[in-house]
Amino acid sequence: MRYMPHTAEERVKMLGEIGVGSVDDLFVDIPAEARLNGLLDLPLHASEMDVEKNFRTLAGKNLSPYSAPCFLGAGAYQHHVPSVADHVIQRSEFLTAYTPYQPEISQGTLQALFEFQTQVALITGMEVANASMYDGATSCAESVLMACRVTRRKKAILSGNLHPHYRDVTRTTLQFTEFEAMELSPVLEGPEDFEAHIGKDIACVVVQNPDFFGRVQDLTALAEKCHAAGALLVVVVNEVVSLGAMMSPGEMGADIVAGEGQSIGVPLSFGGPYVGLLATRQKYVRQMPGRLCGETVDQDGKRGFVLTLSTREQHIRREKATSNICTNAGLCSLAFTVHMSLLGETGFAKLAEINHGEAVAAAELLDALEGVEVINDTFFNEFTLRLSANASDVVEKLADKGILGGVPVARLLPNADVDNLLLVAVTETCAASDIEKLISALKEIL
Amino acid sequence: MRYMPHTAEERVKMLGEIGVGSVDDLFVDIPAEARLNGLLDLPLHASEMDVEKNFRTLAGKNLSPYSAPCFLGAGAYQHHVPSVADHVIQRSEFLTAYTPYQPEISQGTLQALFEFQTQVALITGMEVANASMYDGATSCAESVLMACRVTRRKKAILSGNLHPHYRDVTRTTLQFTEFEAMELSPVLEGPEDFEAHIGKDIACVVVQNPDFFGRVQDLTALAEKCHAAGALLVVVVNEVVSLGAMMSPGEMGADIVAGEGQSIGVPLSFGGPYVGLLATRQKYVRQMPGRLCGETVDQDGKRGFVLTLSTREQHIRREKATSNICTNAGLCSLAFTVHMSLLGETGFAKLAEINHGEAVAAAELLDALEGVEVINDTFFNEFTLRLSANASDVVEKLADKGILGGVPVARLLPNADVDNLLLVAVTETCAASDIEKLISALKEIL
Amino acid sequence: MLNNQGRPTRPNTTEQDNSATDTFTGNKALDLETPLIFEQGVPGRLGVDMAEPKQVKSRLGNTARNKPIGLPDLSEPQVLRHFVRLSRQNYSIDSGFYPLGSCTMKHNPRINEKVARLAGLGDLHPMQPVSTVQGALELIDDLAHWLKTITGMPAVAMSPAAGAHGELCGVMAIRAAHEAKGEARKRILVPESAHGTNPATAALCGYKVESVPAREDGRMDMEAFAEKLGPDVAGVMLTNPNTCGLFETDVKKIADMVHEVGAYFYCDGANLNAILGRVRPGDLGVDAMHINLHKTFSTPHGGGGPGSGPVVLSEALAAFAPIPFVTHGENGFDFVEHVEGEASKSFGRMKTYHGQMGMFIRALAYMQSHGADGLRQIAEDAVLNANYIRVGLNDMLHSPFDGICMHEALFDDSSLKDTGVTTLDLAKAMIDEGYHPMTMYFPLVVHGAMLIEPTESESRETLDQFIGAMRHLLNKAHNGEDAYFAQAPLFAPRRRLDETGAARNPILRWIPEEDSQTLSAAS
Amino acid sequence: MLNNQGRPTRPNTTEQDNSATDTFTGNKALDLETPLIFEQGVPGRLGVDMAEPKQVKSRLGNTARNKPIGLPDLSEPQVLRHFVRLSRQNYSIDSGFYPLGSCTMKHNPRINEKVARLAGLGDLHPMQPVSTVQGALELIDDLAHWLKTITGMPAVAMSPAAGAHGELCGVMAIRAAHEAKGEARKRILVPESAHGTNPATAALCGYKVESVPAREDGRMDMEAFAEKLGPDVAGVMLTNPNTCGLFETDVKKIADMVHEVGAYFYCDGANLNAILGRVRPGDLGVDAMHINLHKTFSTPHGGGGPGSGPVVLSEALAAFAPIPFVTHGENGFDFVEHVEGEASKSFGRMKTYHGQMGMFIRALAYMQSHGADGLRQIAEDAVLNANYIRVGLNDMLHSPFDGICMHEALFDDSSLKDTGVTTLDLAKAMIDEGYHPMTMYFPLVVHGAMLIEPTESESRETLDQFIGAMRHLLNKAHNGEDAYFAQAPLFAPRRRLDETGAARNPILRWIPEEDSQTLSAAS
Ligand SMILES: Cc1ncc(COP(=O)(O)O)c(C=O)c1O
Ligand SMILES: Cc1ncc(COP(=O)(O)O)c(C=O)c1O
Repeated sequence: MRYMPHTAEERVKMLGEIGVGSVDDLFVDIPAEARLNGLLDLPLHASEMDVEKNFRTLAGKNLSPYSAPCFLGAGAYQHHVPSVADHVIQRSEFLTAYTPYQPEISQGTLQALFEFQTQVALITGMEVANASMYDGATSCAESVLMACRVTRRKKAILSGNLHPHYRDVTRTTLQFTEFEAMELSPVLEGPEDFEAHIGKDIACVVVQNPDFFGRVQDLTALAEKCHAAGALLVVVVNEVVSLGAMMSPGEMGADIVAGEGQSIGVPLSFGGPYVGLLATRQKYVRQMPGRLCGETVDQDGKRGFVLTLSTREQHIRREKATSNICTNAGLCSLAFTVHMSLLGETGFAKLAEINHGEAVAAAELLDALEGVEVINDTFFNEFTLRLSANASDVVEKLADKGILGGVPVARLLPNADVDNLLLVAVTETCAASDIEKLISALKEIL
Repeated sequence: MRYMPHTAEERVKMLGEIGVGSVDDLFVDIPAEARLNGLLDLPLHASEMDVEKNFRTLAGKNLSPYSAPCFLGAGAYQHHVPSVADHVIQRSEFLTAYTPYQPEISQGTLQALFEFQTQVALITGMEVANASMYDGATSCAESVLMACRVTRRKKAILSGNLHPHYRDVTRTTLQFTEFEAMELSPVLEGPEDFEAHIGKDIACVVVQNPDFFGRVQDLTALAEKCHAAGALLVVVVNEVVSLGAMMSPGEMGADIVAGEGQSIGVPLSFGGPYVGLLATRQKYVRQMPGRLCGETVDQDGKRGFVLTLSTREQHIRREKATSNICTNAGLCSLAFTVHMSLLGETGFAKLAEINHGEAVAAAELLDALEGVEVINDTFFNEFTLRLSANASDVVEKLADKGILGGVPVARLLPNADVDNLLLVAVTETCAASDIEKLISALKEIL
Repeated sequence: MLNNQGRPTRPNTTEQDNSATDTFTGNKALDLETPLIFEQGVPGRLGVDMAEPKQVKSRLGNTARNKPIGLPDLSEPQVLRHFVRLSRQNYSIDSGFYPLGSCTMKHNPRINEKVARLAGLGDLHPMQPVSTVQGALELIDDLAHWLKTITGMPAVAMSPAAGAHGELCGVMAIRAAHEAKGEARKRILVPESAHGTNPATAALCGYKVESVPAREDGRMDMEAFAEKLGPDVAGVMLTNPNTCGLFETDVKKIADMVHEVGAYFYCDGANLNAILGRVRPGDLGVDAMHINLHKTFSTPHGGGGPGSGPVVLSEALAAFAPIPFVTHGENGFDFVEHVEGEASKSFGRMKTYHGQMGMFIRALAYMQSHGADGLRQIAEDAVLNANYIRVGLNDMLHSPFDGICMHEALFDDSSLKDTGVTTLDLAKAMIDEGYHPMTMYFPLVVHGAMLIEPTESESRETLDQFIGAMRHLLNKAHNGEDAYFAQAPLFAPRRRLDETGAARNPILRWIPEEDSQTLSAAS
Repeated sequence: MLNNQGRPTRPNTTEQDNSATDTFTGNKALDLETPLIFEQGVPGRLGVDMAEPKQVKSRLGNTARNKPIGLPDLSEPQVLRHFVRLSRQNYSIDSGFYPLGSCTMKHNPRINEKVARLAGLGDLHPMQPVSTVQGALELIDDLAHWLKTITGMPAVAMSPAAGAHGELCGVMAIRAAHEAKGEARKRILVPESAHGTNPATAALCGYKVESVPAREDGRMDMEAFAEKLGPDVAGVMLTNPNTCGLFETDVKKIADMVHEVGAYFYCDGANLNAILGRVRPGDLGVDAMHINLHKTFSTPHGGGGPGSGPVVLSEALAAFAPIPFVTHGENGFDFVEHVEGEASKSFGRMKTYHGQMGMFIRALAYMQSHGADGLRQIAEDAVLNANYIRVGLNDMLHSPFDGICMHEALFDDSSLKDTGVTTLDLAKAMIDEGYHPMTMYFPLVVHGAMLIEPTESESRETLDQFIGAMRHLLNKAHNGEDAYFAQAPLFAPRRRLDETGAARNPILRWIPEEDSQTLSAAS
């Protein structure tokens, strides 16, 4: 096997040096009755060439969004990832390093993490950010736990327009803890009413912006209400590109921002791996979950970086840790950092502007179609259509035409009365011809 | 533009430091009447995303041999290139370095070249090899020039079964020199008759093995005849994988080996860049064209490598140089070195054995078809079919079925009477199902 | 692995005259410095070209941004060079031997990177209609089959994102199973030697963690265990092979005892590499075990992640698995995405989407490459290599536990006693020799622990050179050259860093000169 | 660029006590050594898995191999680590500033690497039926259009493999044109400052090379030129901008004079970067010019190649262009592959197939990325940067020629006189500062030449730091610190190497211990 260097002869020699007669002697601690003698019932080893063919065959059974007009969003967005980002993450020294436990020979990873933390803090308008969580939903759940720790309260209010999967994950994460989630119902029109619920027992309110249906709102008033009640405002952002055009959650008064960073640098990859963002105020940093990278100096006085404040973490604090997270989204956060570095202030703003422009133009064209109505008053690059037919059926028919037309709301909210609602995202990757194809297909179908 | 760092403001500042008023002042040496004032009549700059789309569109207009059964050879062969090879050549430090003129910070390139030279010498059975030529055909032409210098004779005999393009390139290269090529006619059956031509004026005989039609032969007797007449034997190998199964040219008595190294590590890429191999005896090394890397030590006594014997080369010897070559096939030779290192003795032999086995099995199946005859007595992984119909027509019909069925001999030898001959190469990349597809398509067509 | 037990985190600053070897730029030939990206921008530089935005009437309502963010503008070549330079300051498996115990730093094949990027795989959207992702679902189903077969378990939950997340999945399933039976158990037993994620996970599931001590031979103390076990115990979390690199010889007995009291057996599968194809956890009575695809199945660690931690489950726990999961429907593969129907007992959802698909692809490619024969060979060579190191060093370094080890060799620092050299010092000297140090100060049950996991990827020459270098350093330590260790590393991009200072006055982000005072005041 | 004029090629071995800083392994943290691949093999190791060969009756006749080749067997991780370690011993553009004059070491975009590897481009076989490669032919045709438009020339030969190969193409076309007219001219005029490939090429085409001296201002001496020009001159090979980094102000006059005597004007286009979009060679009277796609259009140098050297041709020479070339046929694009019909005057074939397609793809992606506006900006910024360096250094380094330069700044070593420091020494000290040195000792017309080409990719900060470092070193030189230079480089993977020894006793390959005596005896 190409990945293992020993020859049969070498193995014999090495066993000799160890002082055992056969390889079986190395496995004597395994209870005899459980030992496997034959091989597992699986195929034998395969050549690289054959493995590659297998995966090409599997890939051939999918419709690639690269070759189809793609309007899918609902928390994951197709964006152009600059080739430099993918090149950098394939550098051996980034790709095949572990967590930077030995800072003297891990400054590459560490400095990049420090830059990531800074970028996340800047775009969210927060003071500090950690070195990543698994994804947006887990970051949301961890934010709620953190808010409960900070406030020493036990109840979180989840907006009805929070991405349903984020709600699911938060509920799942909280279910066996002492904390509890109050889940509001989705609101299609008008503002949600939080006021009634924000009492002295509330640790935080979790609200998504743009929300699940694509709407954007100024959360300043909500933040004030939260703070007045001693609660924190947790803002979820799952399309981070929106932050290039919008006021930051920090500006609106957020205390914690839980984000999905996939849009910047990370390929769609059927849902993972992505990169969870978690940012907050400096004063809450010791309640933060996850790794943190900090600046320091070395013995010669040179600036350098280390993992720090690890007394919050499981490997030091064990059952008293702020979270059990260990491995996080390392390489995805690097891809994020590289892409964001390429964009810069100017590029990030422009990317957002393009996304908004394309989406507004597409929304106008779609809204003009018969049987199609844009229900959003506001949006960034994604909006919700009310169709004259079942959205799932329409999506299937579009797929038959090689178009990925959107995400039926009912796929994520199966028990709400939303069968005709379709989420449509329009990013910089949608060409004019893609939109034309969608429109003419919809004309045929509806 | 993303590749250029200066802002308009910085440009103004820099012009100020230089002491000129405008950028036009930097171009005053250009005759005024020739200066371009407007822009060239070409499109404006494009985003990376759009550029990528353009090339995907172009790629979509071709039939990829990766998705079609492919039996094309005639000097370029589809082989599986291990992913490690492509990864290594994309390492920044290999990809974006120049020729290793500063050895202290170029040991990576230099040691790899030394390894390349050694590998080429080993597989060809020669004493030394250079650091690469452009491709097989230019290496062949340079070998003839070299043989003329070594022997101080002026005439080269080119086998009729030398790849027609190699003959073309050699003829073209020699045409304005004092040297001359005697070109024999292709011989489809039986041995070529060189004896009659090898006289005291002959610098070298150039013969290809496996030859253009795929046949293999022991050249030992020919080598002896050449040497008896004071001529050199130049052996051309354009399917280097054959050297894993065959006696090396060196063993047969070759004085110079000119090879095409594409089969090892280098993608087909529509004909280039490839990597020319040139190997010879140590005693001829000072007549060799191209770069050479040699071993030495540094100031601390550590082993290191440098470019050496450059007094043969144009940058030192100018019009008296052994060749005008400067830039060679650097990165392709690295890919070759990596792939060959992965193969090793065992793998290289096995790869050759697989190729031979697949080709023999396919030849038997094809030979059994009506209207198809394998004309080769011997071959390695490529053979010639005589079809009952025009080979170019058959190839077009196969292409319509998505099969790349072979190379019509007449495409390369248009004026010979070979319209029904088809070159078919079978490598390890041809699956059993590919051969089945070819066979059943041929049954339909013929 | 990192721990601060007995580990000095603030270097002694040495006075040195570096002027002779200092350069103007601070670079040293190929050791190239790069400032923070924020220190390299010039407003208006561009790293990405884009078409001009459409001019439209904004639909952002009153949320449009009106302040700058503060990101630096750079050109593409600047950004590329910055990150290439940074990368060169890292050690990696590709550069050398990385025997970081418990982390299984094995070869990361490049073909896996290639296939993960194929069009039709790497670019799939998670919410595509299932009719358009049949190949993706088949792939997940294939991988599940391999994982179940390898572990001898009937079910697997694919979505957990890493080992710790897998633990959470497993312990949640355990708690859900108890609750389904109307039981409210309170305690989880965890051996002392366990990884920190184990107790942290149990706590997250509302359990009280009870620590079980180790026996003299490095295995769990069965008496103490029996004592702590009882009807209010929900489960045990046992790592096997354990973090001392030893197989828990009583594992079957443990399983039986656990089941007897109606509890479940969670196995931390971080060390699965050692037993691939030699024993199936399912045959040992395990109820749930996470598999670190980023260890055993070589998906790259990427400087800390991403990982993937599928959890195999016993019949008893299978019904509680999280959504979503792949099923075989009428029209091919299908997805169960909600807690209803087939998934009505599911304890819920753990991730935004379906799991770490990018890691699934790599892991499956890795498994296919090895096959049943190669997988078994992995375990054999991993254990062979660890024992080879063990015997190569155990006359100079003390093994706290006797006999054959599994995939990693554990030493303590008793042989360094009185040398003035600590485990940390030794590790830093190893850096100078061109190695990534072993895991230090973990597991906690051993003083000054050094946990060396060579993996099956390493050649005998590499092991020999490593053993030679270690012996050389140990000789130095015994020869009173502690000063040599105190100053190490000398050749790395940075000397020892002030970790205490970093934690005492945390600087967690870059701040523009003008603002830095404001923010540090706020903190 | 490399030359040995006045350049010591054998270092003075210094006696040094390295024991304090030596390691057991020879590694120094991230500076990792790796033996030759031949020293790492163990017979039977496998780096590539393959299916078992079919058992067939051999058709190899009597040629089957019966001796081992001598290649080493290694596993994949060993090979990968070997080459990763090697790579880390290289400097590169991605790592830092690489102002190697005449080589145009600019940013190499990664998107170009990506598109060159697309299925349907990177994997095309050169002998596919033309009906199956219409996209490929369109791509070549597109690129030809860009090249012709940029240069203002009516035709282009795409197949040459590099600059020197392009020269060969151009001069062969010139000779073919003369022969078609029945003329047998004998001489080619080449300025003294020309690159070595120019005279070497002329010689390969059977011409006598005559050198034309430079004027005081660094341009070709027009009087000497007029004197040498005559009816037996086949052509002139002029580099413009020339290798001193100067535009040949008399270029139009030169063209006229050349044409007047019935000769042709070959322009070495290595320095095209300086004039992109500012002037078209076609408007200067050029008859043939090669374009180094691997310089001007950024296809990566790859440690010495591959390159690509398309040659633009005037009407007078177009008919003699080599085969093959793309034409527009009835059914789309077509190929002319033989010297007949449309190509009946072609001087022949230069390469096995159609040219360096992989480089065409990259170059076209690069051009599309820049567009007409970006191409012009390239020239402007390249020239701006060179002049910025020129004025940043010319109070400390002597410019042999006054005034504005084009894309590169040339200095001689007169300001180092009496310092004991040579151009070479300075270059080696630059290595320690983290730079790739400039081109040294070329062009030959300048003593101890230093040719600095920053390219347009570099930021002002990089230039400023470089200028600062150079001034720092020059100050050191003037302060009598020649010993500092003599020992440089100190920090590179190797100190100065013994080039004289290498050439005197050439060791050009690895030889197994047992055989080494036999072979060195044979040499
Ligand atoms: C024994 C053990 N358990 C659990 C974990 C946690 O795994 P992860 O980092 O993937 O969350 C680790 C990782 O270091 C480990 O070594
Ligand atoms: C001025 C000049 N002409 C010609 C060449 C030769 O080009 P190539 O190396 O591509 O053959 C070079 C390359 O260094 C050069 O600088």
